[in-house]
Amino acid sequence: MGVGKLLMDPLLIDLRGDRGRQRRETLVRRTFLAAAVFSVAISVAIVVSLFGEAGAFLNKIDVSQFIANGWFPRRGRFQVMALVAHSAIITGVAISVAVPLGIGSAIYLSEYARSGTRRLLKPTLEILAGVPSVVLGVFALNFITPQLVKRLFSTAETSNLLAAGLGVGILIVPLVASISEDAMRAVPDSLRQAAYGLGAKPWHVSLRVVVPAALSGIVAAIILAISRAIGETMVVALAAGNAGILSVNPLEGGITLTGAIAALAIGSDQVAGDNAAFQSLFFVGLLLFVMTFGLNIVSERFVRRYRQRY
Amino acid sequence: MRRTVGARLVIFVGLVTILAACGGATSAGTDPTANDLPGGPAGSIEVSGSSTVEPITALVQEAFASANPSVGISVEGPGTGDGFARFCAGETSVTDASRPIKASEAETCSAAGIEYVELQIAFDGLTVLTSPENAAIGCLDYHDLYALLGPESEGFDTWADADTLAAELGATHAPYPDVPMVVTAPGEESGTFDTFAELVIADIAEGRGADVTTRPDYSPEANDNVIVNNLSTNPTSLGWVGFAFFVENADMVKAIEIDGGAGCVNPSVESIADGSYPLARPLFIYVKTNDLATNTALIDFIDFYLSDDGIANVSKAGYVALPDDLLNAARSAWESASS
Amino acid sequence: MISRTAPTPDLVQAALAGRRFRLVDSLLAGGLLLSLFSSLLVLITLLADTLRTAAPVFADRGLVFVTAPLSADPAKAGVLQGIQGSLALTLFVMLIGFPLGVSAAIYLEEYATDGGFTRFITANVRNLAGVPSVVYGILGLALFVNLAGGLTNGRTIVSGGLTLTVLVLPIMIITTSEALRSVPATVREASYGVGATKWETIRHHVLPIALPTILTGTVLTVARAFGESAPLLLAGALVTNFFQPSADASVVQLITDERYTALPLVVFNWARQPQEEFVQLTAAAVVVLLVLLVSVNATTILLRDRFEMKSLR
Amino acid sequence: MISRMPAQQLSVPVEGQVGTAPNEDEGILVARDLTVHYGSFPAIKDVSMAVQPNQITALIGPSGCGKSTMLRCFNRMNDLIDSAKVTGGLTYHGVDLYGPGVDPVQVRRHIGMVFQKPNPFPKSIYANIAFGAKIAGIRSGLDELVEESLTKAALWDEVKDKLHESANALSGGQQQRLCIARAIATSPDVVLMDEPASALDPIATLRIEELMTELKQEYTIIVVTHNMQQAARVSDRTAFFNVSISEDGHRTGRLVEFDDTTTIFTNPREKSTEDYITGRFG
Repeated sequence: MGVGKLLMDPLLIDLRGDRGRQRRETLVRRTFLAAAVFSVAISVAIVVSLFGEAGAFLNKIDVSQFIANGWFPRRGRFQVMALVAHSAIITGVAISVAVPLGIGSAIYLSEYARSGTRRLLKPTLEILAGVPSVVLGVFALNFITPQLVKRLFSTAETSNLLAAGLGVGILIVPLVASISEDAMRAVPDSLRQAAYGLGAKPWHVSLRVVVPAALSGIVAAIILAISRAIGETMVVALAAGNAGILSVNPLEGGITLTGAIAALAIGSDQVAGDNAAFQSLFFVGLLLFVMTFGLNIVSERFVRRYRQRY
Repeated sequence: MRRTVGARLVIFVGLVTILAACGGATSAGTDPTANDLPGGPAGSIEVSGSSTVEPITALVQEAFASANPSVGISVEGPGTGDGFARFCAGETSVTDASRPIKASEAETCSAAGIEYVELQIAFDGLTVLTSPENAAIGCLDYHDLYALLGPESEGFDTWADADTLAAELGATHAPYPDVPMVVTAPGEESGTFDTFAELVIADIAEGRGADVTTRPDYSPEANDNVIVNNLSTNPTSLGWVGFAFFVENADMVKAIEIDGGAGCVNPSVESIADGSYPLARPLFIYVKTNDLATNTALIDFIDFYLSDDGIANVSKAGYVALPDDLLNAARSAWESASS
Repeated sequence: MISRTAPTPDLVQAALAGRRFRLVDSLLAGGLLLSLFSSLLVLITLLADTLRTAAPVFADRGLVFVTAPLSADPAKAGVLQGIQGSLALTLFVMLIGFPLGVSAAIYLEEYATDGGFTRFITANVRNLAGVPSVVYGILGLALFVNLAGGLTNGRTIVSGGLTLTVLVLPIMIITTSEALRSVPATVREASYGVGATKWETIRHHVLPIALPTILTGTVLTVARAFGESAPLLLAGALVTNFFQPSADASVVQLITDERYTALPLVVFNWARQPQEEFVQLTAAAVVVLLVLLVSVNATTILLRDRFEMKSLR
Repeated sequence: MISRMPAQQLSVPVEGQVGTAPNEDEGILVARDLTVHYGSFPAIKDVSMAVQPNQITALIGPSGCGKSTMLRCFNRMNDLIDSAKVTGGLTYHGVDLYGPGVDPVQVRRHIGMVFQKPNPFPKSIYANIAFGAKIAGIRSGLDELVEESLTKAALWDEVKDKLHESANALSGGQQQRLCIARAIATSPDVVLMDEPASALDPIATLRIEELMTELKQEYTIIVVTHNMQQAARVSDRTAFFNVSISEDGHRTGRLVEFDDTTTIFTNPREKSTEDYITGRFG
């Protein structure tokens, strides 16, 4: 075996790699990259499609309208404040239902439930999370309003913010519960042991150790729930009514940000192109986008805080 | 046993496809080649427009469709105004209307080169309603209605708030009781709203330089049921719905008689058909005539609509059928347009 | 030096005794359990009320209700087009959204280095997942119905399907990413150790392990798309009592030429109908919607169990 | 005088007793045929031993021998595991710890615990120490309690200027001393330590060991350790546990030998003890 033979050692050739194999790697990599970039394209598309028409809308109308005279897009009256107020009321009702129920469920599941109970009760929340919002809309309209709201408050209108808020609240209970539970389960067992080792009772451990340690996750859950409640459409479109006059009475109906979009979509002004009513849809959409986007970022920050710690 | 990821994915997607097919996917029973075969009339018909007329047209379409499965048909009812907008943009070939086309809409149509024929198919009456418990109000005239519901009544929370305006207008039934007034009525996208504005508000409003519209501060509802519900639960409520819907719920609400200048008239099939009830309106369909030469399905469809079998759906949907002279007028208008 | 000695046993006994019934603990546990049960109660009420209201429809008409087309006549109305439309939309989401979502997740988890760009995309995806669905509807209207109307033919299933695809994509990416992240690094190292390339490692080792989780996440996402209605209101689905696609239309024409609706929109439309009969029909349509969703979810669980048995763990 | 926990009332200072030969039936904590099942399998079986006051008792043995399980019996931490079942006798000052009328919560206030990994609550240093007092309903004298406890744990000088900063900012060794301070702040009678130095570097370990020696003046300490040198250095008595593996793979621990530490390390009775301490297995 001579020197030349050694230089032709197959090992050396192998180290240079197989061209086809390399090319395939590059191709695969680029395909996946393209898919990832597509997601950015979507958000750009959302922002562009919203901003364009929303800008045209702002150019066309007098911004002072935003604070008075009601939301009547077909009359050229755009009191965005009324939409925001109604959304806020519904969100408030929803949160005051979902936060105690959701966090209570989460504490129970994470701290108290034995595995059997857990196996039985956790799917309840998962099923509830899978119920489409239009179904809860029907439930709010055909059950919550007549059987609950109207029985408690005889003066309530058939379409009312309270029933819609309750419906949205039910819808976001599983969200609050699951994120809070995640956060509580992320609290290391060593902390619970430490507390028990100091002679703590179960309620000390859950409320004084676990909940404070999981607080940033729970806050994230609440913020996300607010964002979800603001963005919920179908329950509101079915149960909250279309009244454009600003009303702070939850027993009256009122149109919300999402409700306004749905109302304009159903009465298909869409085709009408450049009139202000059609364009207001984009402006309201932009408002929703900005609000929920902001809340999501804040919530994400809280989630990261508890993820980093443990 | 080893399977690659790819194979697993194929199985996965395949299973879901089967699941989709089991539920009766849209492709069920169709064959691409069937398209070329001669058969009944083929083509597609898109109808939009008034939500009031939609039930009639939907029933007619259904009856027509069962005999003509090759025709693709869709009906929707966003409202008369929105319907004309789509019609004049060339997106639909028929539009339902609970009022005649407006001049501005006609302009849009002609600018877009859309030609059409207007066919009256039925009557509907607007019924102004209150709770059966509201004994104080039995009859109202146009001035009353304007004072209570017109554009200048924005902010009136009680019936008595309208007293001054009513007196100024010379309304017959003022002053009104000093009780809360809660108004529930169809929303602005609906033809019933337009008709109310046109029939009740327009003349007085134009005379006073006000907009032809109602007060905005009421509860607008898309669902007539909700309107009736709200009206029946509040003893001093006020609102209006289409006559057809009032008939179905006559036990829950009270119709207010209307004085159009010739005394108070109660809404009924008879008073609407003979023209004595003032708040009655004709219902129309508008058919785009540009396409008639190419779209034979459209001709067949309108032929069917105006036939005895088709027009019978007017009563079925709860509206007031046309007297013979008006029906014949519509039929001959269609005949001249389609031949 | 001082030491301690054992005190008398009864003194110790007294010191160690606690109250057998701890009020605060019992109250808290009871309250928490109650909050969990109230969710159960709501769910039971919802189902019971829906079933009770829907019962007459199924009693009178049985499964004909499912196979009958939409109708303005409550006595004849069925949900056929709704089911067809929903399944077609779902298929769209699966065929486009699934590969796209998985690909993007593979890039982010396996290829991308942890730089500013990757972090930007990841944050972007997370935030997109929280954007209200109705906003995606506006996007669908502006982009797929109006702007690209020439390609999608406006208000067709193509527009609706693309809108839903875009809606679920972020969720698909997140669930897939989490599945990939849960694959232990040792698996990858072992594969590289025997000379496999990145793609070979992913294809033969990472994906097979992550697949059950990915599929679970995927079908839950698809189920969400199945029940979604707000974006379709804007993306051109019909909210109507009657429509019929041409019986002669080819599959391609059905997708690109004909109008469409979806089951949740049938529910929405019927809930707004004034006639009393439609209250029952709405409940019946809700029942059909929930049954279909449950079967989609049950399929997931079956699939996952099948794959899990074969995978490494 | 700082506020006292109820446990303190138990300790009556008495002269004498130190240095007397321990009787296997007498001690502050006495186990008789103690068996712990996880599910249907015994994790430790038939352990009998007596722990003497103001001594450091070390539990050693190979991994899986049940020394931690044994430790957790002493303050009923095993109650937190649903499947755990304790049988046999375990008395504390002659009172059956698992007897009726004994509240595990109260037990843990008398018998404190320090864990393998430092586990401070994600709160301030001050809040960590004050936690035990707060849940016992004590509201006054907390500042003194915190200072005294931290001083006893030899941590005061290092943290006195940052009492209200997060405990997570401390080093691992400091965190563990904080956990010890937290445990002694409830004025326990006995302190259980589960491999308290295993997660620490040698220097921090040394400090913990010094601390243990100081603390035994006031407390009875039981320590689990896998580090034989540590056991030899700090403990007065040592218990050696060994594990047997059943045919179906379940590990059961048994107490092999329990004697003065010097005896165990220089002149063990059992062969397996000798094998273990000379490093032949484990």
